[in-house]
Amino acid sequence: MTLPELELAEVEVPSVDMQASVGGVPLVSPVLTASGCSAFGRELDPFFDLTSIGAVVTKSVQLRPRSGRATPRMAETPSGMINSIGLQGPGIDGLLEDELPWLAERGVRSFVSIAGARTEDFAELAARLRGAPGVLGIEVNISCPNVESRGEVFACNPDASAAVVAAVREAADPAHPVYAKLTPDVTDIVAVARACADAGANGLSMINTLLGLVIDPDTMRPVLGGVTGGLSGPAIRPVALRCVWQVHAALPNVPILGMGGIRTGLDALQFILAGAGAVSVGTAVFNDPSAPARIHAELAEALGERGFGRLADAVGYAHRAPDEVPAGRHGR
Amino acid sequence: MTLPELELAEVEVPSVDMQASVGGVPLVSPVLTASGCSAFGRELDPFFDLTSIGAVVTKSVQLRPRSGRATPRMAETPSGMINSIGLQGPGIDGLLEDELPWLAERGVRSFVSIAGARTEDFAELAARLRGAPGVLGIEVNISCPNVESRGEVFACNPDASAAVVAAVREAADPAHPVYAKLTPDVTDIVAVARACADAGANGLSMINTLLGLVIDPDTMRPVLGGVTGGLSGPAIRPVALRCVWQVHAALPNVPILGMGGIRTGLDALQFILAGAGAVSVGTAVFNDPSAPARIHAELAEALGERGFGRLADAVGYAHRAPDEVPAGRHGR
Amino acid sequence: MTEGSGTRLVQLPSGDRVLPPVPGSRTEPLGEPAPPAEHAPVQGLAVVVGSRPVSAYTELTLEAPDIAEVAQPGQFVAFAVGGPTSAMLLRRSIAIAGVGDGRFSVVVSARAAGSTWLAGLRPGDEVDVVGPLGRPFPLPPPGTPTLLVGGGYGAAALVGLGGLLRSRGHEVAAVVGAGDAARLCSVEDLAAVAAPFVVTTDDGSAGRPGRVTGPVADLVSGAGAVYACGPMPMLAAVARLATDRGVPSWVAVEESMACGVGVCMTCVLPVVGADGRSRFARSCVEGPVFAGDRVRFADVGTLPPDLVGADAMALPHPPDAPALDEAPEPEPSAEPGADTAAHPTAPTGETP
Amino acid sequence: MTEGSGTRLVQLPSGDRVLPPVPGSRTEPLGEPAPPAEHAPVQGLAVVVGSRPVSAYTELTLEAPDIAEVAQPGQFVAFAVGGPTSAMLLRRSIAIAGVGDGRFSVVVSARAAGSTWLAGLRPGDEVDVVGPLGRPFPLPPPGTPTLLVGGGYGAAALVGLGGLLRSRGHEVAAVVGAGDAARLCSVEDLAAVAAPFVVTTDDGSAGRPGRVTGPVADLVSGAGAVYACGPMPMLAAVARLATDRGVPSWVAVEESMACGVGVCMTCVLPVVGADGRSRFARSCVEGPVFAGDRVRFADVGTLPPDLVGADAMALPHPPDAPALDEAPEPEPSAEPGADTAAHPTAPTGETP
Ligand SMILES: Cc1cc2nc3c(=O)[nH]c(=O)nc-3n(C[C@H](O)[C@H](O)[C@H](O)COP(=O)(O)OP(=O)(O)OC[C@H]3O[C@@H](n4cnc5c(N)ncnc54)[C@H](O)[C@@H]3O)c2cc1C
Ligand SMILES: Cc1cc2nc3c(=O)[nH]c(=O)nc-3n(C[C@H](O)[C@H](O)[C@H](O)COP(=O)(O)OP(=O)(O)OC[C@H]3O[C@@H](n4cnc5c(N)ncnc54)[C@H](O)[C@@H]3O)c2cc1C
Ligand SMILES: Cc1cc2nc3c(=O)[nH]c(=O)nc-3n(C[C@H](O)[C@H](O)[C@H](O)COP(=O)(O)O)c2cc1C
Ligand SMILES: Cc1cc2nc3c(=O)[nH]c(=O)nc-3n(C[C@H](O)[C@H](O)[C@H](O)COP(=O)(O)O)c2cc1C
Ligand code: FES
Ligand code: FES
Repeated sequence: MTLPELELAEVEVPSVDMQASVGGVPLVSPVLTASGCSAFGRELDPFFDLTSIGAVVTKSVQLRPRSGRATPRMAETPSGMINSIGLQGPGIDGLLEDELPWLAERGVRSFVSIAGARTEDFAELAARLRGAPGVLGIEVNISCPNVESRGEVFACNPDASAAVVAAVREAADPAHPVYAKLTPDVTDIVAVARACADAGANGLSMINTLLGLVIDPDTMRPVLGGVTGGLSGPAIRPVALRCVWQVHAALPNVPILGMGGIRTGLDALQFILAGAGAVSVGTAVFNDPSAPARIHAELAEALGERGFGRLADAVGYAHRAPDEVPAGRHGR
Repeated sequence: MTLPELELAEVEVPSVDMQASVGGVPLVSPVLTASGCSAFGRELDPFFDLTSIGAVVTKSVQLRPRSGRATPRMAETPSGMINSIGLQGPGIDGLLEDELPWLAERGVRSFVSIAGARTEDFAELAARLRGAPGVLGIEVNISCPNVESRGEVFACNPDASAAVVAAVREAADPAHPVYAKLTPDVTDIVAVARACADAGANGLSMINTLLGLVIDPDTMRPVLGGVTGGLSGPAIRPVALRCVWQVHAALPNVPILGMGGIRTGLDALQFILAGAGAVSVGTAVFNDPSAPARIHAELAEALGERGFGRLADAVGYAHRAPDEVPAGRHGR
Repeated sequence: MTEGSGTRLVQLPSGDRVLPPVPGSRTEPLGEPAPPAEHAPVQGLAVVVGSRPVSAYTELTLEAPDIAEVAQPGQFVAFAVGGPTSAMLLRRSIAIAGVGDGRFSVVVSARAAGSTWLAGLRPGDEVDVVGPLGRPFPLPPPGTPTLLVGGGYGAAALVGLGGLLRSRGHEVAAVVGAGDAARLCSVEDLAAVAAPFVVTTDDGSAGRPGRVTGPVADLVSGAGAVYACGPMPMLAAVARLATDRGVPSWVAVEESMACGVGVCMTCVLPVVGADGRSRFARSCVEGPVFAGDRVRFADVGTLPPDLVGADAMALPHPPDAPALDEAPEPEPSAEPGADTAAHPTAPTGETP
Repeated sequence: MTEGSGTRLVQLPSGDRVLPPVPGSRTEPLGEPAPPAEHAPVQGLAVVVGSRPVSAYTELTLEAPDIAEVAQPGQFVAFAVGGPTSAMLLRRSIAIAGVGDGRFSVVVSARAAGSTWLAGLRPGDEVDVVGPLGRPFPLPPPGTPTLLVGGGYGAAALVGLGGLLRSRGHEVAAVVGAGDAARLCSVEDLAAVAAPFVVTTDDGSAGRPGRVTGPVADLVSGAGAVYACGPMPMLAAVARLATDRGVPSWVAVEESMACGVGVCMTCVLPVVGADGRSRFARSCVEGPVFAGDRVRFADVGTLPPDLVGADAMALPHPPDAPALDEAPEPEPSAEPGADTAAHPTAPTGETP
């Protein structure tokens, strides 16, 4: 039986070139996981093909293994959640011995998130990652308290952020792009972004969670053992988009890995249009463990429907004045 | 017919003393409206008794009438919305001639929000409100760009905030408590809060909206005419609670009018427990025009169920160590 | 069924709500601002008692005597959507299509998530509704021949009006149009009260091919009052045809609404007031019915510099401030997107 | 109905999943960590085919062959809740109570909004479900007499196990308890497979007055393996009774879960590992079934200083940093709430 012509035409989806990159390193997909929301990738293996996404961004790792905080570690909030895990993890040794090899064997690319309490911690972690198999690059989680500055969060201070980025850039494998991950909890995110870019960051990941608090109406105390926690999920998406928009407007040549509340392909599209070259899917994975693969497919379809032949043509598109773009079809 | 004893006992609701205050001025209820979310009160008259709530916080008024921005002025977001109205309003003359008399005639108390582009604008507005009927106090919306500082928002700068507060405190009727309304979009909200308190603020209103952005997937441009807008609604509640918590912890004697995503009595309770002496209901009014009255009733019930005899005993309760409070019943 | 049972509508007193005869002069607007409704809105749970597909739409019938018994043609209701755990905070405004027996009906076009949820309600479901909202269509002086023009589901909002006009002895003509046959609405109900009655579709799949403006141009001269509901470009065209011929028109506009009750200021459009000056008027409480020649259709979505208070929106310095609600508007002439670099600057002024 | 149709459960291979005989020594834990399930979880839409009240709960039966045909007793599923426009992002974990004919059943206790939504599902509704999740109850060596202990709706999670144990020739005793008669669950299903079978209620409204621990203390010595599911204090008491008598026990714990699949680290509790060292173990993928004497019940909700990696949580300086996920823990000994003054400090250091 042959399908009639019309039906064939109807199912024809314009094929979109979805190649993306992080700091020059090519990715098969612009969709990545978000640090801390996919552990080290393994547990998502039953739900989708991990090699089909851009990379697994691994849970932020520190030099030593960490137990993490006492429970409760989370509370659901309207269209979001707050968490206070405390960076539970195996430390860099465990990462190098158990987690990265598992990913590399399967051809899954990893983008390794590192965290520390001192500038030197970050540098040491970056150095340890030199030559690690399957590692595509490094995301520097600077939303950590700096013990040398009375616990002030690195990312709240442009100078402290720049110092970490410079140290990591110097210590890291030159082939590993270094992305600084910014917090939205600042008066001027562009200032922090600029400091990181000037210090040698190859790109910026944004945003980390917003500091939040939930009080349990029964115990009448903060729900979280850690009192405050990080707010994530669709609730924060407008804030994340605003940060991406501002930073792309100010620093149009700095690549951005956008994240914060992405749940669908159209959400991802908003980040791309605002200036992100790739996106991370975080909390949505808890709702839908196959979200990264689904979002890749939905984004490809959305781009095709809008006449884009290449993902790259859509990056930052919302900033262009209407007369800068040809009517009808966009991109080439 | 006489009801059996047991049933009478079952329906007995402990009556809670709901008296609250703003800067020493007593309120019949700790529940107020939020500026810009109830216009000047009139339109809510069909839905609940406006005299039953603490006060109507009026839309921020400036010296001159303002048209507001071009549409679109809003976009719905997950569990929230962003808006960019542009402070459409009648100016101080219109407020004094048409709006305040209407409220005062009906015995509705107003808490007047003022906004300006220069420190002197705020002072002039405060002076104009001297002797205005039914005015309980003044909320100073310092989330406005300061034209003398290249459009930097006053509330982003502790010194600029303090200057406005000091000028308003000096110009205003001494009987009018002056509340400074803070933005959460700062690295250190405690620093701004402290500057305002030191400058003579009788209290702090927190929080204003978070700066956000939404891109329309069809037009592929920002939805709002004003590009960015303010994010409000339950989505931001954890951020608002965190701000109230931090400021109350640092400045336990400064009264707080808490707001940000309050939709139910239990939401309001969280703010009270975190340190707010009264609360404002904003975006929830769009969903439920009788929300302020409903939330008052729900809050009273929630306090009673938890053994509080007075609202005042619950203020900041979540900060107290478990052994500071008697087991079983709380407060007197 | 409840459609077109206009006889159950509360009869309007013939006092100040009926407009004076058309002055004929075109230097000042032909229509006064529409007066407010007679009854304040109420809020409550309505029970869905009927749901049926009507071409591309869904017609819902709801039991809500408090609303049904006081609603006037042209008014609307606002539904909370998504149930108790919904992420959608804002109400959806829907025109009242018919009333009777303590019930009212609406015609819902399922677009995005909220209207799709509404259209999926089943008999027995309860839904939180506020209404009746907005200003009704003002009625013409006795004996005035009338023309109704409906586009898409907008035609539904004219059904109650048509019945009421007929019951008061008016001649009623009607033109109903849509993009295609599937998006025509309330054809039978309006055909029952209107003559002549013309149907148009853009693609010719039903009735006359083309837009409503063709038949409207033919019929408008015979009318003493025109009433229209439909997409904005249609309203603009119909109002213009009427005004050009000195016929007063009433249009029910559809602006994006956050609250529906007048407190949020999201639903505005530039309208010429009774004093001749233009203001951003709230379409929920000052509309949705406006005199057709008072709405500045060409300026919708912009900030016309002659608006009352537009002068206060300009910044003395180039705008580099956040586009907060609290921020002044950039120069009205500025390109949209001109404040793309907007961001709160840091206290220490690190940014150039 | 699907309850107790344990014969449809995939038969377990008798290889490494069956535990070695109890060593009897109490210096090391009696139970090995529970091995993982045989089948990976899947995600999809399940159709509700039945809903009925069961005392204070709701039993739902769902059509989902992919899950029903591979689930093992002790496993659970995670439901997305609230429909497509829900403000609730996180899944709700519910134990599988029975399987058969491509269907599985669950017993839902309606608490807050999400579980209430679940309990309100009607036949014909579709719900997004992930499963089967977690590690199943390890089976005892052939011939071992067993004791099942269920508290509240936790008893439902033991029904499949009871049937399987019986079909493999084990003696099965059971104690089922609850606060009151209305909160008893799965009594008939367990009575059908267990003897002796004892019911307790705290208030004496059904069965023996008092807690399950009384009958458990009597029965545990005759058992070679104890299986328990219910509230944490019950699990702690049952595990203790078993361990004190040298009987291995398996408890299915209930910790607050955000993802249910092992990626978020919210569901942890302190558990003694195979190497004798304690770690925060994820109850969704390393549990929910743990050896009863490996769970450090007394330390749940705290950060025991001897946990692997607990040393890395202490800050060299007093904690004044935000309690972000990213922030180090205050000294483990610090009072909860000790970082109440936590806030991000400004770049310019305005705060003291
Ligand atoms: C006075 C009036 C009468 C209306 N009558 C009808 C009717 O009879 N039948 C019908 O199908 N539709 C009617 N509409 C349009 C209807 O309100 C929108 O289509 C609907 O709100 C869109 O909801 P959504 O969830 O699909 O879209 P979304 O885009 O998700 O809505 C998001 C938000 O924007 C608002 N919004 C978006 N579009 C509109 C719009 N066109 N008008 C008002 N608010 C909007 C919504 O209320 C909501 O607050 C009317 C609108 C108005 C103002
Ligand atoms: C392995 C396992 C099996 C379970 N089996 C059953 C069962 O058979 N029947 C039953 O009625 N309940 C069961 N529960 C408990 C059930 O998951 C919670 O009662 C439910 O998630 C609460 O949802 P809510 O919307 O009422 O509460 P909320 O407090 O609004 O839930 C908010 C968030 O916290 C999580 N959460 C809250 N309480 C719990 C909890 N006790 N366990 C896990 N997550 C929680 C929710 O999943 C959600 O992510 C089980 C839990 C686990 C971990
Ligand atoms: C449970 C949880 C744990 C997280 N852990 C980390 C982490 O270890 N490192 C990090 O940089 N970000 C971490 N994040 C932040 C996310 O990577 C992401 O930046 C944020 O959640 C916003 O994206 P989302 O809304 O898609 O989740 C975590 C978020 C969540 C919810
Ligand atoms: C449509 C809209 C208009 C607002 N206008 C003002 C305003 O004029 N002045 C002001 O201080 N805050 C204004 N706000 C902020 C609210 O008063 C409130 O601080 C904020 O919305 C958070 O509370 P909510 O989540 O309860 O709405 C406005 C908010 C909204 C949604
Ligand atoms: S919709 Fe809120 S004022 Fe009109
Ligand atoms: S619930 Fe996410 S790791 Fe267990």
